[in-house]
Amino acid sequence: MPDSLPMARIPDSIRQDFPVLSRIINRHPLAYLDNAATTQKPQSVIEAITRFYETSNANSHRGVYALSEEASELYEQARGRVAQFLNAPDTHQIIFTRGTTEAINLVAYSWGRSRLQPGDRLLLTEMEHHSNLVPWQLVAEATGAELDYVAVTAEGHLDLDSLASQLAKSPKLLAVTLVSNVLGTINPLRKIITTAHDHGVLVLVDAAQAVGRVAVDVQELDCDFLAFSGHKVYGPTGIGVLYAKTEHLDAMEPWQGGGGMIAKVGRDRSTWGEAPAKFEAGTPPIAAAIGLHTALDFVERLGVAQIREHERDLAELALGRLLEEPEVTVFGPRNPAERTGLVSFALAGVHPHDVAQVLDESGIAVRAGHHCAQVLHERLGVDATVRVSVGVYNTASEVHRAVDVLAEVRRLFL
Amino acid sequence: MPDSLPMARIPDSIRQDFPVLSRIINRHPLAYLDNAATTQKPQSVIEAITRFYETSNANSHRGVYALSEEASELYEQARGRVAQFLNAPDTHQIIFTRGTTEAINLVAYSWGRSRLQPGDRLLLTEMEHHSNLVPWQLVAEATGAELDYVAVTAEGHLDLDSLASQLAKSPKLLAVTLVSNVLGTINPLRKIITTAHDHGVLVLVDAAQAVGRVAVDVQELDCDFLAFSGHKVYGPTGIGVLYAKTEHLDAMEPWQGGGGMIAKVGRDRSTWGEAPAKFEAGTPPIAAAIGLHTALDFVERLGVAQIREHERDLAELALGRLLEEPEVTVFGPRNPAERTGLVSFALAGVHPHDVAQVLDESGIAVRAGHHCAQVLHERLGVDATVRVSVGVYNTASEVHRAVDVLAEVRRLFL
Amino acid sequence: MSKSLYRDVLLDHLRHPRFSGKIEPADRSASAYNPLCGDELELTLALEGNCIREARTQVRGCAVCVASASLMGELLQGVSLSQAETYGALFREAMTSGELSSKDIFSLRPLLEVRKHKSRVKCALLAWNALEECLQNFQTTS
Amino acid sequence: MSKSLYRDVLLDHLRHPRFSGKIEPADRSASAYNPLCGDELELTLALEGNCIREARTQVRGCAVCVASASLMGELLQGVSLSQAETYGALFREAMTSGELSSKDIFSLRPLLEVRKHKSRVKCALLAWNALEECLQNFQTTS
Ligand SMILES: Cc1ncc(COP(=O)(O)O)c(C=O)c1O
Ligand SMILES: Cc1ncc(COP(=O)(O)O)c(C=O)c1O
Repeated sequence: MPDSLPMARIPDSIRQDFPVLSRIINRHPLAYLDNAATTQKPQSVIEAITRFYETSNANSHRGVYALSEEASELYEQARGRVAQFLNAPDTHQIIFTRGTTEAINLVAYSWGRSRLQPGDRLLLTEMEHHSNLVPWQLVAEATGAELDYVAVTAEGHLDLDSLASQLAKSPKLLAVTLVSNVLGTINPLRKIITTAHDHGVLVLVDAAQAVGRVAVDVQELDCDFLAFSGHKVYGPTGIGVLYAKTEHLDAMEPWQGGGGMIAKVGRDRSTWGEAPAKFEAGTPPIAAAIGLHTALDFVERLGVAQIREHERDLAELALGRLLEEPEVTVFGPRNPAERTGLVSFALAGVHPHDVAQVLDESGIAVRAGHHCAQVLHERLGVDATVRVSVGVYNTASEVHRAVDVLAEVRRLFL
Repeated sequence: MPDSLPMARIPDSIRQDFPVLSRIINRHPLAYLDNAATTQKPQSVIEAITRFYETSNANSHRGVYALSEEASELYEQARGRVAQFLNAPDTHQIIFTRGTTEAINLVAYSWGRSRLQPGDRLLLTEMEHHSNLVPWQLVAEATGAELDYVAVTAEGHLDLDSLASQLAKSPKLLAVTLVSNVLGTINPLRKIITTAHDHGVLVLVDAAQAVGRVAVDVQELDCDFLAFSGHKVYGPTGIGVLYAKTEHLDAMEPWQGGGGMIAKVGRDRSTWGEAPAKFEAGTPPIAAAIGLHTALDFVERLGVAQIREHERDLAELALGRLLEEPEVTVFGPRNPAERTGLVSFALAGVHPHDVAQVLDESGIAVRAGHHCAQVLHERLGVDATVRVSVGVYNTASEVHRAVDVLAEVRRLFL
Repeated sequence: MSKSLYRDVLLDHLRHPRFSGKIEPADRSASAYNPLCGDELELTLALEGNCIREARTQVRGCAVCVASASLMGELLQGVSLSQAETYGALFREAMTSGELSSKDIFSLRPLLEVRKHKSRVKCALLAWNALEECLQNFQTTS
Repeated sequence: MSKSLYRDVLLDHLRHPRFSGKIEPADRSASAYNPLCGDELELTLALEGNCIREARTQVRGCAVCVASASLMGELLQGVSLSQAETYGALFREAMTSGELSSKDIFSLRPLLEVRKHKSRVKCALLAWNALEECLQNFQTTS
């Protein structure tokens, strides 16, 4: 098989934007194939953070002096950039959080605690990441609501019959991932959300694995809530986003209290500002928000459609090669059109951690474990899997290298 | 008055570590005097963040490959550094949060929601920042607990009689700031905490204005909880710390749910990891934690005692000059030994925002407003104040410049 | 020293605010509040048919807020409600674009200086927010 | 190609784990779980007075975990409980310092390689955590 893809959608020169990619790990050039956990950061993002600290650092929102106005402006421009990227109708619908996890917790507390009653149902799916599962367990425990799960089929799709029968129970909310972080499955959310809305069910979308990898348009999806993390889309750690429909934001009580989210504070009670301020208590991660702005610029410059094709091509290559490997079971859809650039597999008789360790000894970084999806792994009948996940800078030869090492793994352990 | 202080505790050359300080604002060199809002970042902190992204970026905690081990190691070393800096008995007592605000909300939810009953009392003080006030209002509203306030004296100290009579009501918790962000008052918390404990009252310390400015030793204080923000101690935005006694951490339920904080996740219920993991759901702000590590190194290299003296000298200078200005009212203790390097004042007949704006036109950055302390401003009988707050890089001449402009302010407005 | 934001016109309005105070009883009234700086303002209107016979503002706030309320006060006396609405829209547009698209609000020109200071734009708009609320109340109740 | 972590000794223990399985009924037993990778392990002891007559581990886990349990099993047969406790302490110390301070646990030397991989240290310690729990139970109940 040739080392490069039929058509180079993204030039290899992109790698020069990412200093970390030139590292040598265990005497091999680093092949970073853990992009579903976090992506590397292009020089432009790192520089945006440095530039902020070197020239405009101040607390946002509250100062009348020039520096603080600059910082506030940069922070709000980042919000505007996110709104535009997601095609949100209004900038005020973008709440900055630490990441996907905090965004979902925000909804679970602010929306969930006041709206759920004993006996109410919440609908999840078997493929949810713990971050879109545990917050709902906590709110269910606190309110007496009950959880149901949409089943996952053997090939790793949402079971639409299961979905239909669960929606018939009239849950208050469906919390569902757009892309599975283990199966790679791209769920047909546009259709699912329409059906859910027909049943009067609100929908929260976990877009952590989707933003920057497949097109995400909140108006087209018509989702009620959507969450993602900056660090998975070439941005910094410590920043994430909650998008929500204005009607929900207006009706929701604040979650965290503190500076910046108030209108007037009295001794016994206070009144709140409007969204997004209402949901952003305390000094925000200003520098990280600015870094996220630059990251979205980076993604848009490459083009989400190009990234999608690049990653799909690499996933197709990985899928094809892994399916030919002895003792290997691959999880998730067989059709590359139905999945993103991540492929999880198991090698019979070898623990995934040992597979990942041997790969690391050849400089190849992949993830092994339950990937924060224990319910899904139980469904798949394995404790853990090995996950290869690509980003814009990965090449066909890196995928080949990873699969080639499996022969060595078998030699060692089997 | 001479332009430099009697003894230069911190050399002026420190300014070269801070690129932003060379900025020209409105044709004047920037005099950054808003350090109580956020401090500037030394080159070493900016570089630590850059270095992380350029060489070691990976998701922490979950990968077996070299890069992820490095990232995890750096993140945990930052935790160890904080523990050491605060003299915490155990590294596990350090929880990373977004900032002071989130740390206090964590306690209000995790400790407060399950422990407070209708009629229980929570004790605050009139000088608390909204971030140590609104979270308690929210938890009081949710549980039926009631809030009391320790009064502040005319000179800006906690009223110890008021404290005694409030403690006699046996509140469950006293939430109190170590240093007021408006008055500059350093509260005698060691004594107050002993008294509170004698009454069986737990104590949460808001150390946002204290860490890096006065000595903070959690074992000496014997506080139950303590919170601070990285961005106020020469570190990055988006990172903060909650310290807590182990017995509390062990007894507290998690607050946010998600990846990283679990032991085992089942469909209906899950079990939790131990502190600190139990309280750190989702991917943490890894780069910011690493930046905080470097910031604490920076502070320790200068020496907290030296910083304290430097800031006290500048505060003394500001205080002395402001007290001589016509139409000026200064708030907070008269004795520089009782306060940190921030001085708030009002100029009769001129709105603080206008004062700050005119100062900005001379390149001087100060803050005007209620400084997220509306209850205190009500107590002081003013809507807003102007606050000058110094950091390690500020000079006597900058303080002189700021006070000198007040003549111009009077000429314009009075 | 020229302090760019505080031009003579603004300072004059600050020192001598026009139409300050409160009409009692008023036909319409609205308050506005800026949580950032604690500025507070009350606008009261006395009407005659569809016209504003008198408009007064009571302000506790900064120079920009006081001057803007005073300038608005001058403009509103005796105009029709729909004219007042137009003024409001024109002023908001001008604060966004930096261009005065109508001579009718030429007197507000000094306020455009505030655009350089994003954090103060809210101060300049506070009186106009109260006006908007008065007019909305009007439309829904009439 | 030399794969540094997986030396011959470890691989041999992985392929042929010593004293694996479960003693039923056991005098003492304890389970350990690693939430990071889902590894699970159960240690069962048969005692004779203050001595371990037999120790067995049942492991679902990675190579490091299996090998460590197997090496521990070899060491524990027939030793006194206090001896077992000492071994545990010595091994933990060695995993921290990188130095084997006693010849008694020389057989555990291959496990020290794991120290280079912080994330795997927990795997090496899992069996020893179960041992610690067994011994604690013992002390409090005896
Ligand atoms: C599908 C999915 N949801 C949620 C998360 C949580 O994101 P974060 O850890 O950035 O909060 C992740 C990644 O960890 C994910 O892959
Ligand atoms: C005394 C005090 N407490 C709490 C805070 C809140 O800190 P942060 O905004 O970093 O959460 C601040 C600063 O804003 C403060 O000065």
